[in-house]
Parts: sequence; structure tokens; C-alpha cells
Amino acid sequence: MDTSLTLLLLLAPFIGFLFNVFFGKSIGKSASGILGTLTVATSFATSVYFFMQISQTHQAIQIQLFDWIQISNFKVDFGFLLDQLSILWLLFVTGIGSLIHLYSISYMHDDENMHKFFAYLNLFIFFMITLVIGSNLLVLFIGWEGVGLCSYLLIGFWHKNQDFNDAAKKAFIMNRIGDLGLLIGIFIIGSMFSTLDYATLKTAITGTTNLNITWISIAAFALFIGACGKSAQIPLYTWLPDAMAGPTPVSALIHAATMVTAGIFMITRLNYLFDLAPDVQNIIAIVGAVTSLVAATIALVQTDIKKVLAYSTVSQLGLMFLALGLGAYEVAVFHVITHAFFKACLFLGSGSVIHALHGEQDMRKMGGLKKVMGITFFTFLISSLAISGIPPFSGFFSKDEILMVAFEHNKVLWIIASLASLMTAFYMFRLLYLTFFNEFRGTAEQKSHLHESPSLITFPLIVLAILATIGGLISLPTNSWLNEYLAPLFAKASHEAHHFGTTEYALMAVAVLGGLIGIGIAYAKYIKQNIVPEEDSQITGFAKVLYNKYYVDEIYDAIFVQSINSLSKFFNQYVETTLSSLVFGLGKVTNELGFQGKKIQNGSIGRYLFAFVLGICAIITYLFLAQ
Amino acid sequence: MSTILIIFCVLAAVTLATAFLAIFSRNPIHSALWLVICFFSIAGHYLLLNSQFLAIVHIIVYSGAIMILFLFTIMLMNLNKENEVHKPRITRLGAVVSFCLICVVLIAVFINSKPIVGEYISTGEDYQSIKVLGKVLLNEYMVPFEFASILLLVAMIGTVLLSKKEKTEK
Amino acid sequence: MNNILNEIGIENYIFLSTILFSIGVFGVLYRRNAIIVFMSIEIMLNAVNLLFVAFSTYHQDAQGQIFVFFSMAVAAAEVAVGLAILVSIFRNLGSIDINKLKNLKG
Amino acid sequence: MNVSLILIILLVGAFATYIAGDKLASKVALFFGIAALGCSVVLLNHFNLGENISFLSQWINQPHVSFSLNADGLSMAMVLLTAALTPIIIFTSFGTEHKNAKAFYALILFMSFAMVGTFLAADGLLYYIFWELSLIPIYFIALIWGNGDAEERKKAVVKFFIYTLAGSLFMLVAFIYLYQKAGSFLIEDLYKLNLSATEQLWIFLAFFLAYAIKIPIIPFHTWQANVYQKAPAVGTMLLSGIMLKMGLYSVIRWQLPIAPLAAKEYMNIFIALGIAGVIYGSIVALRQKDLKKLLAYSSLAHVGLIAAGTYTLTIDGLRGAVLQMIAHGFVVVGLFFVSEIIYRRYATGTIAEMGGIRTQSPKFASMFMILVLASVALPTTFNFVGEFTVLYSLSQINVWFAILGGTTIILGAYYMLKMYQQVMLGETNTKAFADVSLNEGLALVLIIALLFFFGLYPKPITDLITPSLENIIKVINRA
Repeated sequence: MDTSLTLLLLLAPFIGFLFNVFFGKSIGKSASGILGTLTVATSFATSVYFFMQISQTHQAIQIQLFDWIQISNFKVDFGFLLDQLSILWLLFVTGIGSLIHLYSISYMHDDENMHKFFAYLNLFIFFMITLVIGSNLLVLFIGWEGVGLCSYLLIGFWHKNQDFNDAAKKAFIMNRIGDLGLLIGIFIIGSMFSTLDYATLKTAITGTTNLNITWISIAAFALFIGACGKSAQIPLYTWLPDAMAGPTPVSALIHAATMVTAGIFMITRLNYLFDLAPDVQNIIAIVGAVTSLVAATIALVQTDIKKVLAYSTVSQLGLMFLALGLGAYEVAVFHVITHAFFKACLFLGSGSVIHALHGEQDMRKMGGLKKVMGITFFTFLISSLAISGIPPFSGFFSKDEILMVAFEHNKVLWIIASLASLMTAFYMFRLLYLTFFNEFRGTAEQKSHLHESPSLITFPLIVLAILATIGGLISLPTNSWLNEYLAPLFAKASHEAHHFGTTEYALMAVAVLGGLIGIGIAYAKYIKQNIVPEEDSQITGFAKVLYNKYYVDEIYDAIFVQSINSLSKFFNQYVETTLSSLVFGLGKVTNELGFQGKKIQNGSIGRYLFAFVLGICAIITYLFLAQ
Repeated sequence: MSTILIIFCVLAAVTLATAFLAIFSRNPIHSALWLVICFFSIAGHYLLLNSQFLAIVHIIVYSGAIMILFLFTIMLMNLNKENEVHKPRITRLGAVVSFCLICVVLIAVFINSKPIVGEYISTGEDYQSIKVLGKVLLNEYMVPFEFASILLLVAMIGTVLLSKKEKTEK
Repeated sequence: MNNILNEIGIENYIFLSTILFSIGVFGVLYRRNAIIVFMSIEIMLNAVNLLFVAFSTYHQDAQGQIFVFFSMAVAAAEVAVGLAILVSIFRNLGSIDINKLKNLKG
Repeated sequence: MNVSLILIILLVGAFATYIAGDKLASKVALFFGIAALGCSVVLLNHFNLGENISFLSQWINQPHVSFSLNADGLSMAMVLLTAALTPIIIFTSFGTEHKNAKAFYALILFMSFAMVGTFLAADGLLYYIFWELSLIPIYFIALIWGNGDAEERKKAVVKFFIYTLAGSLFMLVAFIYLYQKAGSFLIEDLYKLNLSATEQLWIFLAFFLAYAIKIPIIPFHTWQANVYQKAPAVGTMLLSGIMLKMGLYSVIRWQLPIAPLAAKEYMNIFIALGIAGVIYGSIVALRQKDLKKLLAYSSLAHVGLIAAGTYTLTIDGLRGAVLQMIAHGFVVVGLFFVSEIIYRRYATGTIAEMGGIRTQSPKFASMFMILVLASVALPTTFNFVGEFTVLYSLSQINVWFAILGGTTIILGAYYMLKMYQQVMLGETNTKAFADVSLNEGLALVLIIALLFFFGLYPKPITDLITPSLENIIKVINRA
């Protein structure tokens, strides 16, 4: 029963993918969209079933299908593990996935390759489910690479535009850098513990005392690099903003809600391993905090609506990594979930706006949309409040917990994180004000076509907005259902419930105040003074550095891409030709020897006679004299 | 110094000197004549070694037949002019060096082999009279002897064929 | 009967024939005239013959002399054929300079 | 029933094809190719049942040479690879007209015959004969039916021929030396030899030269790209799909067990050489302007990794290498077929002249994409299984080897996707591009299906090769 249901859960989207690939074109756009949505909804229903089951039994479900890869000291099998963590992930992956599929039916309706779009989305859900429910690291790796592939396919969905293709390629390659790290981590774990299976690994690690901490740290670090690639942390974050080249539902699903949280999933999965490597945890915390701040600063000045959201995603992911680094895995998971709600809502809302403006993404050409797009505006507002950490929206709870954990561990990290949250509030409301308030700044033609999006688009927005509002309930500061639910996963005793004192209340107040200050500044600037960001060419000073994302792309390009390219050029022009001419040279030497040898055979009897006499002398000397 | 030794020395000197002269003479006819003298001196050596028959045969074959053949050929080609161009200096030098080299090598081999020269015993047995030679030649060396005759026959036919003017020639 | 070698010594014959042989070699290398080269070859053959006879006496054995007969027969045949070839070369090339005979190269 | 049957079928097939005439040649060749495949499957069945399917008969008395064909799991796997790829390769050629087709197809079967012989031979001299025999057909195939300027082609092909032949001669010398020592060419006698370290080193190097040129391992690879470019698609597939594997197979079968001390002593150097090939090949591939050349360099990178895996001397390394060999065989045939499909339509191999094909032929684009992904070892494709195992074995030797070898994951993705982008994506091409025909599609689907099947379930192959590889490891560790 469990096995077949798991297979249903897993294979439903895959069947949707196959069906859409082979027959999508012939059954028509709507049908292919509905089919795609239904398959994911099936998975969602199954996930709900499993969730109910595990809420009662508290028993993880283990399923073995067949042997996959045979290594000398262990074998990897194709197996699945449905425990609290994976089911939780399944719920919001398939849940948000279904919503976004639904949304896409309307959003992508004008695209000629809609069936392909749904095929890829289904494939993505399939791989994401594989990633989540795999019972060992290698099955996780299948999903890990698979979602990267789908991300590649979807970013480059409009493949006639080579810039989009470049962005897709960049995403895939940067992910692969992380994947190499993940693989190395897997190798080290495999050779240390002779298993890749989570369950066995957990017993092996928690049950043994004298472990080689150095190697565990190296493994943890390698895994962290993998997480960096997938979850867009410094130094591998630059692909995520570029990934906005894909259709907006893709950005919402893959690059905000689900795929980018895979790194957090993996680290939470292996929390017992990371607990043993405090140095790596520190690195994770620092990287997370720095990423959140850097991304937030960049987001301050971006003018592309999706770019702002992308950097905001990077920033929020940074906060999650901060929590991971501090050992507060359940807090990170909590933020993943609330973030999935409000960020998906934000992206879909921005998609709704872009849809209404026929592809315009520049905020400088928007404004005043509040009047025509009421529902979009309202959901967008709720999500913005949530991400800014204003009570009682979900983001407040999760973000507050992260800040609290940071405060407990390290004041500097807390300051950085608070600063990032303040900026978050500012740029989100900057976005909101520029988009929805004041007068419309686009062309008259666009203005005449302005309209609220159809219900297929607004329905997911409403659902997500509701979730973004109430999502915080799953982990209230004093009574956390989530912490209890996840407790069996963690080696350490679950993060002790904060006993609320003045410090905690003060921290909460500071956080809320920070959010309000951010909103206030944005209000003052963009509503009161009605400032519109300058044109690209007029940006100067530090803002220009920020606008150009600290020139990180250019630096990477110069350091890595250009050097590899020039190395390639060097190899092609010099090394290859040198090696080739060496081989030809060998031939030439032989040839030359032949020519020289030919001269000896010149037909002159006189010389032959000389050679003859000398030869006799040599032979006689050798035979009789050389003893 | 015994008489025989003196005779040997004189003969040896004549042999070597005429051999040299035969090589160095620019006129081929002179060379041939010097060579005849050389062969006579070698016949003298044979006589000294008491092989009269061989000495006679040697004179008949070499001085009588072979050298006449040479002279005929030279005259046939009309080569009695001294028109030969010398080889380049380096080649001549090389020839001298080779001469010395082979001389040294051969003598060195001889010395190096440390021969044990015993007493020269004369058993008094007859081993080189015509009678004995004839017996050995026609008993033990019967087959080679016949082959030698075939060789001479073949050589004769070959010579005739070679020196005949080809008819196809223009 | 007193052995002649008691007076002279076999070494002297060896030296003599060695030098004579070398002179032959020298002639072959030194001259360009094919006839002289031939003569030099005769000198070499005679050097060998001389040594044969000397050793025949040394060993008191007739076989050495028998070999000289054969060698003479061969020399006669060789000279006959060789000179015939020379004549025919001379007829074709108008010269018997061995440096001009270079058709042997590939 | 024994393995000589496959050889007989292929040889008879070659003659029959030649006799059949130009019109029927391709079909007759395909028939015999499939017959050989069927025969090898039947034999595999017998083998799995534990029957003895080897063949041994005295051949030459002095020196002592026997006609010995030994089929263990490793050989069977390689024979199956050859037998499976041969009909596919013949089938892929159906869309192209070949002049003097009877000779062309006969040569393909003959080449297949020689390669199967190489994989089966258990006698040094016999093995050497098959090894050299396989060079002759590919020489003619590349020379006569190749692309591009005839003079250039001749230069490249002759270089290849002489280069590989020269390398092999060192192997022959090594075999003769071994014969002096063992008094037999039989592989089990050679395995029993106890040579001194110096002797082993020389023999190892002699073998290495032959194999390094054939595989090719840098810096002996210079023949490769040009020949791949100039040879007809079929020749390139035969070369890259099967012939390269001859070298790798021989490393496992001959080089390592005969000279284990040298292999152990200098292991790191040869692993490093293989990994250098990975990085070098990948980087050089980045700037190739010709599709087939790019694929050639990607092949160089992949075989570099395989070679590195074999020189680890661990069961994982060998197993991963063999798996990767088979996987690479299929992928590379598929990719070269893709380049041939483009060549049929555009009559060019220059990447710059392509682009925007995806809109015109979505089916082709999808299949090409899958092959690209398989080539960069996406999990669930067969290549991943091999690459993972090889990299794992490298990490057992030294983590840095795994990291450096693992750059293939990044660089491979880089050049392959870049190539795919330039060839397939972008604005719709002005030149028409017909989507894949039924024949072409069938061949590609077959390859893709095999890749995915074994990617998910490599157990049959793993079970087949593991016992024989364990035996070889045992031989390597005998001293």
C-alpha cells in the first residue's frame, strides 16, 4: 500500500511529463495544462494522506525498490524514505506546485509551447519529489541534478533568445560546481561510513564516539558547497538573479519556493553530521549572514521587479543558512515554509503585473496599478508585510526566531541579520509603492489594456496570501507544533522553547521596529516625495556599484570564464600544435634519416671499397683483438 | 746471416718494391710489367720453399697467361697513355690510412695470437713432388678438381659472350 | 734434409704476405683505373698463395699447395671474366674509371 | 557452442556482404550484425548458466601459439558492447549513400570481427594479431569514405595509422620478451610470471605506449581530433565507440595483471595523466569550431577519466571504468550520429553555421538534449553510474584526484551546453531542417532507451563483470 502510494506520488508528475511531451501538442493547450495540474494535485493529495498517517503513527516509512549502484564496500539502492521532514517538504512542494500549475494555465496560455512548459514543470515536480523522498544521498543526488536540469530547461524556455540561454547555462554550470562539492561530500561519507543511507548513517554517526572530525568537517564543508550552489549562497549566488529570465511561474516555483530550498533540506537532513563540525557551522552562519546582507543591499536599487524579488530570495535564503549555521534547523525549516508562501505569492503577483503590462518588468514604467488590480495589490501587500516581518503575518514569526537565535549566539550576526531585515522591509515597500501607487508611468497603449488578471491567476494568489498570513501559526513562539513534529529528526534535543522574558520581547520589538522603519523610509521616499529611480546612466557613486551588483558577475567573468577561455585558446593554439608537430617531427626525423642514409648508398665504388676495408678491420678487431 | 736468409730478404724486397711500383705506375703497361717481375719473385719464394712444381705452374699461369691477358686488354683499350686523373687528395690520404690500418691490424692479430712456433722438423717424407701432388689432387681432391675445370669452362664461355659485340647495339 | 724454415722463420713469411696483401688493398683504394685495381686484387691473391705454401712447408703437408692450385684456377677464371666485363664497360662508357661507375645507387 | 561462433558469423558476414553487391550490402550487413548480436546474447545466456564457452586449440607449434578465445564476464561485456553497437552503427548509415557500398559494409563487419577477436583473445600473439587487424578496415573506411579535402584527410589518416602501429610494435616487443620468459603466449601463463620490478616497468611502459596512443591518453592524442573529423560518421563511431575501448580493455586485461608491481609503483603518475586528460580535453573542447572535433575532445576527456579509474587498481575503479566504457560507447555513437544527422542536412560540421534548429525540429532537439545530458553524466543515465563509481575510486586514492577529475562535471556541462546552445538554440535558422526520419529516430531512441535502462538498473552488467574483475584484482595482488 505504502509502496504503491509512494510510486503514485512520485510517478504521477512523471506520467504527466511523458504525456505532455508526447501528446501535449495534440490535446490542446488547456487540456495539457489541466493534465499537468491534476498530476501534481494527485501528488499533493497523496502527500496529505501520508501527512495524516505520520501525524498519527510518527513512524517513518522506508521503501526499497531495487539495487542501483554497487560499490566495493557498500551498495546504493533505489529506496525512499518518508519521514516528517520529507513529508513536510512534499506538502509545500506539491501544494505550491499545484497552485502554480493552476496559475500557469492562464499565464502561459499565449505561448505556443505551452505543453512543453507543463511537461518541464511536471518533470521538475517529479525530480523535486525524488530529491525529497530519496532514502539515501545518491537518490537525493538524482533529484538534485534533475531539478537543476529542469531549472535549465525552464530558464531557457524561450530559447530563441540567446541571453536567456546564457542565463540558463550559467544556472546549470554554477549548480554543477555545487554538485561537485556534494559528490565529494558523498564520497567522503561513503568511504567513512560505508553507507549513504540516511537511517544507517544516522546510527553510524550518532552511535560512534571516536570519529575522525577532520574528515567529517571536510565532508560537511563539501556538502555545504553543494548547498551553496543550489541555494544561491555566496559565492555561487549569481545565477539566481539571472534565472529570472524564465517565465514568472518558474521563478515562483523553482527559484523561490522549492528548488532553492534543497540546500536547506539537505543540511537539515544531515543535521547530525553538521553538528559534529562546528567550524563548518560557523562558516555556514557567516556565509548566510553575509549573503543576506549583500543581497539585500543589491535589492535596494534594482529596478527590475523580478530582480528585486530574486535578490530578496537570496537574502532570505541567507537568513535560513544563518539559522542552519547556528544549529537551529527547525527555525530554518520554519522560515523555508513561510518564505515559500509569501515569496511564491510575491512572484505570482509580480507575474500578474507583468502579464497585465504585456511583459514589462521595469518598475520605473509601472505605478498606480492599485486601482485596476485590486486583488493582486491586496495579496501583494499581505506578502510584503509578511516578508518585512510585521505581526501577525507569518514572516514575523519565522524571521523573529532567526533573529533571536542569532542574538543568543553572536551579536554581530544578529546586527547583520537585523540590518538585512530592515533593508528587506525597505525594498519590498519600495517595490510595492513604485508598482501600485501614484500614477501609471507606462505608455498610453499599455494603460488602455490594463486589467485585473483572470481568476485562474488570482485564485492561487489569494490562497497563497491566506497561507502567508496564517502560516506563522505552525510554530508559535511558546507553543511550536513544528518543533514537536520535527523533533525525531534531530540528534540534539530540539531547540529549547524560549522562555519568554523581557529580552525576547525587546528583541521582538526591535525587529518589528526595524521593519516599520524600513517601510517608513520607503513611504517617505516614494509616496511623500514621489521619487522615481533614475535612468541607468544617471546612477552614480555607491548606488552604481549596488546597481551593478558589486560587479561580481564581471569579476567572475574576468577571473574564471576568461581565464578558462584564454587557457583554451592557449591549449588550442600552442599546446595542440606543439604536440602534433612533435609527432610529425618524429616522422620527419625518420624521413630525414632515410635521406641521409640514401647518401651513403651513392653508388661510388671507391667509397664502398673504403667501407669494405674499414668494415673488415672492425670485424677483425672485434673478433681477434677485443677480448 | 745465412745465404738462404739473404736470398729471402732480397726476394722479399723485390716482391714488395715491384708490387708498389705496379700500383704507383701511371702507365698501365708499366704496371703490368712490374707485376710480372713481382710474380717472378714470388715464384722465387716458391722455389726457396722447395716447391718446384708450384713455381713452374705459377710462372706459367700468372706471368704467362694472366699478365698477357692484362697486357692484351690494356692494348685493346688503348690505355697506354698516362691520362688517368688522380683521385682527390682526401681519398688518397684515406687510402694511405687504410693501408696502414689494415697492416697494423693484421700484424697485431698475429702478435696478439701469441703463436707457439715449435721446432721445424723435417720428417724427410716426400710431400711436394709432382708424384705426391698428383696423387693427392686426383684422389682426395678429385671432385673439386673437376669442378675447377667446369669453372674454367664456364669462365671461358662467359668471357666469350661478354666480349662479343652485341648485335642489337647501334 | 734441412728445413728451410729453420733458416728463415715462418714469421717472416707471415709479415711478408701481410704487407703484400696490404699493398694490394692499398692499390684497390688508391687507384681509379679498373685494370690496376684488378692487378691489386691479383697481388692480394698472391699474398695469400704465398702464405699457403709457407704453411704447407711448415706442416709438411701437400694440401696447402693443392689449395694454391685451386686458387690459381679461380684467379685465372676471375681475371678472364673480369677483364671481359671491363672490356665491355669500356666499350659502353669509353672509360674504365671506377668513379664513373655510379649506376649502382638507388 | 562457443564464442568462436560470433567471429565466424562476422567474418562470413563480411564476405557475404561483399558478394551481395552494392544494393543489398547494407541490409545483408545489418542482418549479420543482428545475427552476431543474437549469437552473443545466446552465448551470454550459456555463460550465465555456468557453461564453458571458451575455445582453445593449438595453432602454431614453433613458437608456441594457440588459438585461444577466453570468455569471462569482462570479455562478454565488451563483446556485447561491440555486437550491440555494430548493428546500430550500420543502421545509422542507412540515410547516407556510400559509393562502393559492398566494400564499405564488408569492412565494417570485418572491423567488428577484429575487435571482437581482440576482446576474446587469450593468447598474446593472437590478441596482437586481432589488435592490428582492426586497424586495417578503419584505415580504409576513413581514407576512402571520409569527408573534406582528400589531401588533408590522407595526412590525418596516415598519421593515425602509423602512429598507432608504431605504438603497437612496442607491445609486440613486450610480448616477445614475455614469451622468452614464459615459453608461451597464453594469458594464464603470462599471469603466472614473476618478473623483477625493472622488467615490469619496461613491459608496463611498452604496453602503455600502445594503449596510450589507442585510448588516447594525453599527450598521445594528437591523431584523434583530425581523424574523427575527417572520417565518415560510421568510422568515427567505430573508432570512438568501440576501438577506444580496446585500449582501455587491454589495460585491464593485459597491462595491469602482467606488470602489477610497476602499476602499483607508478599508479599516481598514470592517474594524474588520465586526469590531466580530463581537464585538458575539456578545456580544449571549449573553443572547437567543428562539431565532430568538439566531440572528439570531449571523448578525450571522458576516456581520460576512465583510464584514471583503471589505474587505481581497485575493484571500484575497474568496475566504474568498464561501466563507463560501455556507457560512453553508446553516448558517443549517439552524439556522432547527431552530428551526422546535421551533416546530412547542412553538409557542414562548422558550429557557427548552425543554430536555431530547435524550433524546426523539436524531436531531434529533445533527443540531442538527452544525449548531451547523458554525456555530462546526469543521474539516471548510464554514464552517471560509471562516472560516479570511477570518481569514488579516485577519491579513495586521493580526494584531490576526485576533485580534479570531478571538474569534468563542471567543464563537461560547460562545453556541451555551450555547443548545444550554439547548434540548436537561438533564432530560427533560415536554412530548412527536416526533423529526424523514422530510421534516424529509431536508432537514437534505441540508444537513449539503453542508456536510461542501464542507468537505472546497471545490475545485470555489474553482476556480469564483477567476478572477472575480482579475478584480475587477485592476479594484480598476487605478488
